[in-house]
Amino acid sequence: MQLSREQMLGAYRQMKVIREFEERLHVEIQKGEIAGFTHLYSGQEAVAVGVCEQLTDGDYIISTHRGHGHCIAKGCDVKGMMREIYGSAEGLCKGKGGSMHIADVDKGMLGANGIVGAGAPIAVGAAISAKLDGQGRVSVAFSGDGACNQGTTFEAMNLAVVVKAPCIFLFENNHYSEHTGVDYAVATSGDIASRAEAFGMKVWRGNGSDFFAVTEVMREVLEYVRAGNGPAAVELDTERFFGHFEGDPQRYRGPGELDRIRAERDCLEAFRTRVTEAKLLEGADLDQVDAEVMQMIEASVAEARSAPRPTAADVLTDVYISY
Amino acid sequence: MQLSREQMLGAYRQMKVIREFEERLHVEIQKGEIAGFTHLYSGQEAVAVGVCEQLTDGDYIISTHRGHGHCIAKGCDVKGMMREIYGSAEGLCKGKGGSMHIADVDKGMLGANGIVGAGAPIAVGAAISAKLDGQGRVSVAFSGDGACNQGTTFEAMNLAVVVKAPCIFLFENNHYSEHTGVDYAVATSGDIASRAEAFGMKVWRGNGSDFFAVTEVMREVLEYVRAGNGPAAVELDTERFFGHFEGDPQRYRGPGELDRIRAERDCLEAFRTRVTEAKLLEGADLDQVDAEVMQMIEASVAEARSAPRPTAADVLTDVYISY
Amino acid sequence: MAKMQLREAINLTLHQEMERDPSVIVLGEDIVGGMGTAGGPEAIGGIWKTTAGLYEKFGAGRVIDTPISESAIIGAAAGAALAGKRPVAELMFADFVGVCLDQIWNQMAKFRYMFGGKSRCPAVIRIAYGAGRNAGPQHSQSVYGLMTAIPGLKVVIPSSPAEAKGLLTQAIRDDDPVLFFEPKALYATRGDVPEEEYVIPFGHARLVREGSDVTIVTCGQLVGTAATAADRLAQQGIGCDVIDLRTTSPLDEEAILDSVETTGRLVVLDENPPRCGLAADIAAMVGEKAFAALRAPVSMVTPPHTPVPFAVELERAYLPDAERVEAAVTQLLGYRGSAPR
Amino acid sequence: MAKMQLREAINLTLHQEMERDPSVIVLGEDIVGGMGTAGGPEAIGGIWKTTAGLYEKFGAGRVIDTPISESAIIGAAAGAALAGKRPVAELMFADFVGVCLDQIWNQMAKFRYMFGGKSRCPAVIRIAYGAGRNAGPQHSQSVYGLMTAIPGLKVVIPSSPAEAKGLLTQAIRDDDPVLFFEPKALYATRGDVPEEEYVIPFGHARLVREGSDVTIVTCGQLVGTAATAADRLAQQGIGCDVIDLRTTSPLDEEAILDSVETTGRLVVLDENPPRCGLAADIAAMVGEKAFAALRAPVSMVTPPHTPVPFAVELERAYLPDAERVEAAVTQLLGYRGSAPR
Ligand SMILES: Cc1ncc(C[n+]2csc(CCOP(=O)(O)OP(=O)(O)O)c2C)c(N)n1
Ligand SMILES: Cc1ncc(C[n+]2csc(CCOP(=O)(O)OP(=O)(O)O)c2C)c(N)n1
Ligand SMILES: [Mg+2]
Ligand SMILES: [Mg+2]
Repeated sequence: MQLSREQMLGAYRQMKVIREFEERLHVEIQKGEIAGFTHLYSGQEAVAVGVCEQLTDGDYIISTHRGHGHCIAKGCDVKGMMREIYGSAEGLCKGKGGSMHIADVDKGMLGANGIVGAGAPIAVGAAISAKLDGQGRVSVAFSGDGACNQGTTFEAMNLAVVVKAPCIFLFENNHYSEHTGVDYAVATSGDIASRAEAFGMKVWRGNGSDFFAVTEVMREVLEYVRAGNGPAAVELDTERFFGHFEGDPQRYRGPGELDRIRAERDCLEAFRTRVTEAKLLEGADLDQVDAEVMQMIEASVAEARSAPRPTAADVLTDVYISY
Repeated sequence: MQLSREQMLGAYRQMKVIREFEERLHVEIQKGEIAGFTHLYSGQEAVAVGVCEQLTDGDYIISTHRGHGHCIAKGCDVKGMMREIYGSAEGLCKGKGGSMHIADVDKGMLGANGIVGAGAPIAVGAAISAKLDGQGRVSVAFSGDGACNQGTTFEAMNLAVVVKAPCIFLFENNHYSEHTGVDYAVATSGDIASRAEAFGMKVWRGNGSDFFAVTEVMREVLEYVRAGNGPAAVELDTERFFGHFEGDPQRYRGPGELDRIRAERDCLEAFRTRVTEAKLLEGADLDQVDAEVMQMIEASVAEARSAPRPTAADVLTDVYISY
Repeated sequence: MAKMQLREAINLTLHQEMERDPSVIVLGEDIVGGMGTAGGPEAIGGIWKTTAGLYEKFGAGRVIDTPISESAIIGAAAGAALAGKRPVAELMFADFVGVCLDQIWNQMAKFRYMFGGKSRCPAVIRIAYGAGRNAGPQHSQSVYGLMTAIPGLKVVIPSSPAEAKGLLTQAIRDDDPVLFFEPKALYATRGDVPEEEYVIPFGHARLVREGSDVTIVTCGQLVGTAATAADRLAQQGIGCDVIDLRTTSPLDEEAILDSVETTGRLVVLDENPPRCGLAADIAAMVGEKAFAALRAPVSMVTPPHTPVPFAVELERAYLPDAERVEAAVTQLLGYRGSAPR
Repeated sequence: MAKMQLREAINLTLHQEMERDPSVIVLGEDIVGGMGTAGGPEAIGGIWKTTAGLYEKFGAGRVIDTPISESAIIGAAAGAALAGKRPVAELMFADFVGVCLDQIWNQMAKFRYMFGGKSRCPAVIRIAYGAGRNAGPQHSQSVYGLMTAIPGLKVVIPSSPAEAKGLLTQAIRDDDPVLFFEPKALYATRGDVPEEEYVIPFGHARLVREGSDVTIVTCGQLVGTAATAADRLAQQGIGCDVIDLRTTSPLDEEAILDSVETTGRLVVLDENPPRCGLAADIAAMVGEKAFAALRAPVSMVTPPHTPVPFAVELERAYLPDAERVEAAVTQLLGYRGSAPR
């Protein structure tokens, strides 16, 4: 798939925004600035961006507890997200949802989700709706390698095939669910795609640390699904650079593992090498994006810190009734 | 597998008991003698008996809403069952459970179950227990072709493989879940075993209308599972001779379908033909069993009709507390 | 006006709303029936026959027969609703809330609040509920109490064919998730039903009988029980207000409190087990907000705290009947506080 | 006696009971941690660290790390219990009851009754519950109210390390299914705990503070809130009985009623949303059984009927605090019935 210069710069920017958003959160959380449980997406950026760059606002995605990357890639307002994670009254969800519940339905982003496996059926519903509308729109259910063991995920795949819903089950295999290895928890020695295949779906596999590989896979998948062939599944191999949640001691990692994946499987580095070596973009182009992104993240943190806080009265809004 | 004369007569008797139990219930229900929803097992006898004849009281089974056959095959008291279905205070469950909840834990029968798909995880638990005991005992989860779409069934299969539980997922494919055809609801055009295989299990397929075929398959399966190889799955093709529940108009059947399956796929007839043609048993031997069974069913109905009824006070027993 | 069964009133409503609004879709197990069979799609419309004829009329895109997988069904309804449709999902028995609670409780019910008010989830879940058909412990539960406990859900329980039609119409047009509990023992009950479209707004209880001695609050299939009790009591000169809640959330507190201010005595008749159920909920609310008006303790008439038993005699003893309501009313009228308050 | 955290008290109990009885097994997600990883099985014992060290001591046959599939976990516990084991399953957050309710509600809870008393299901489900950690709408719920509504379950909520140990020991030895709610905000709270084995029987509430003016009934993490309020009120000369229920089912009605007979005033402090919750349950019970003793309406102090919001300020406003309890007590003492009863 031939990407224009603009498309490449745009994709890189999105990946960089996600990376810096997360790296910065990691720092702020350690400083005690942010409450609650936060799951960072650093390392997996090529998946979210490789998928979402080919979607429009009319397509749907549903995300997981590790949702920041998907939200950003699907076009949620980054500052609004940062305010949300800080719990501001002007956060994207008014501070009511927090990190695990960022949504923007107008952008087709049907929500991060704190319940592992809950997203897939919801994505099928959005796909059913899209199919009825008949405009070739699709719905993508992001799931982890852990989520693929939840009954809801299987039910959703079966239902999608039965009703030929334009739904894409996008499995991000980052090798861990919390502290547990995928080879243990996914009974087929960690092979997710074959299980999806057994539901009668066409499946794709790919390197989730390579933006161009994801892009190519998704081009095929989207062509297939938009054409009305029913659902499809994709398994992408990727890495998470931080712990399961912030505070995770990560004793389950092998020696040097974190250094190795940062060195060998960094999708931003891979992108830079690829495009500069192929002379598609200059290093300076990317440096400029980097600088702009850093500034934007800095600004969004500064702004989130001083954004209006919710008051007790806000607890009682957004309900249909108060008791 | 060479069966002794006694084993053959015993198996035939069990199948016949199930058949006549169900055929008689069909009549009694139409007369309005029996309350509630009843799902009859007629036609599938070779499965229940082919499986359970090779189990001991120390092995576990869990059943479904269509449980009478499994209960009888696993050794539940037939008269107690009839009393239960009639709602007697002296029924196997004191009239509290009824048709869908017959259980006898001492016989390893962990219950018929009104929730489709609920049995499989419970069977895995019993298998985990059996494994810990280390005596080669197994647990069998009977499921229908409809139940195989329920998330719990998938979760149970995955868990069983992960913990190498001696659990057998026994799928009775009778081609229908309620009014719906298996080709529609099981997205893989009705192929259940392949889905089980995708969880990393060894699977077997067989003709569930042929007692000897079931016996042979189960001999292999049990050898495999008792030897500590972990779980296995079996898909048996079978037929239900009545509607989903009593009262079902069965408009989903093709023309002449009921006559055809009664004529061509009657496991009792097949058994009779096979053993008499091979001169393993005489027709007269079987006739005698038939006569004894008819008498026993007659007696059990007569007894159930006049068995003691529960009183209002019985509502409040078998609880740990009354409010 | 036409005489029709409760199931027919529901069926008519579905037809009318699907006709009116192309965004209304229905989904559930066997709601068509016969899919993938030699007999072909059936006009029978599910085991309750409430969806009969919809598939023929509106086609497979809007009338979706699903595999047995309630979490996927309810989740799909949630997703379709977020995406702008008005899905009406059928849950065959209320007891099956157990296999899909997450999608109801943690998903649908919370979207609006946890997304900061920026989403709508206009999904309806139609649920056949209740005891009285000897369906045993896993097919006879009421469950509307558990659902009333969940913030973000609207909980509706019609008591007659005409009520079912107006309330279901409102449910489908409502922008919040609605759990619509259909008393399955009343599916074949007939009543007069206006054939034209109409809505019954939520949160407005209905006064079924009037009387100034005792207030009886109830809903669903027990409305008939309460009315019978009230009629018999009326013959003894005892007058009862019988209030059909229609919706347990939103709750028409005013209707209850107004009546109790007059009568000073309240019986709550509920089909849930007693602990943390609707009877306790209403008793507590009245005990708090009409304390001074109460001339006797609130009487809660409910089943015992057990599963629903199978046998005819057991289920009859389990489900509260008119006699128990009458006894409760009589007892309240005989109450003489033993100590000064 | 040793000072230990609540999580350590639970861990110690699990060690002791597994040592004592070989039929005790534990299962859940990440309760070992590190399975199938380069790092290998971890002694960390799950995200709450309550199961630390069990795998090393008792091995993979009795300490079973499971995939993310709560229905399978709870179902497996049910099955193992029917088969004679005493499984202790961990549900990481109470909110996840949504994905496995059927196995709790329609299976475990009903076996004994629907099998005619001929089976036992001695399973324990340990559940981390509660707000106060800014975990947001899907990771902060209390849920013990919904579970109390279910016949057949025992529902236990410890309020301190020592309570947790005695109650968990009883839960494991109990022959009925027990839902054991651990207040996750108190996991790191320290207290004196007897190191030897002991049981606290179910259905016996604990009097945490004594006073004759007002009764405060509560459980779990709110016991501390109630005690704080009582202590502050005591300084103003107002005496409160603070009752820690310990188990909401079975419920120690006697302890509550005895206290209310003396005080005539009741505050129920509960972490569930108000509708059909535990506060209403107890208010209704007292309104019925101690009607004549009540000198003021029962006051229910609960969160509002909303999901648990994320932001610090919102969650603080959501969860009842000592100030709200004090205000409720003061208001009850100031109550003057407006009309004669
Ligand atoms: C139903 C449910 N069970 C358990 C959890 C706790 N939990 C949160 S994330 C997680 C691991 C998910 O692993 P995976 O799907 O691989 O996603 P990843 O964290 O790797 O992105 C678990 C067990 C949950 N949130 N919901
Ligand atoms: C969770 C749940 N959903 C739906 C039902 C209603 N129901 C009862 S039996 C049945 C069909 C089951 O089909 P299958 O598993 O093939 O078993 P069969 O009836 O053919 O024996 C359905 C949908 C139920 N009892 N439980
Ligand atoms: Mg993962
Ligand atoms: Mg079937």
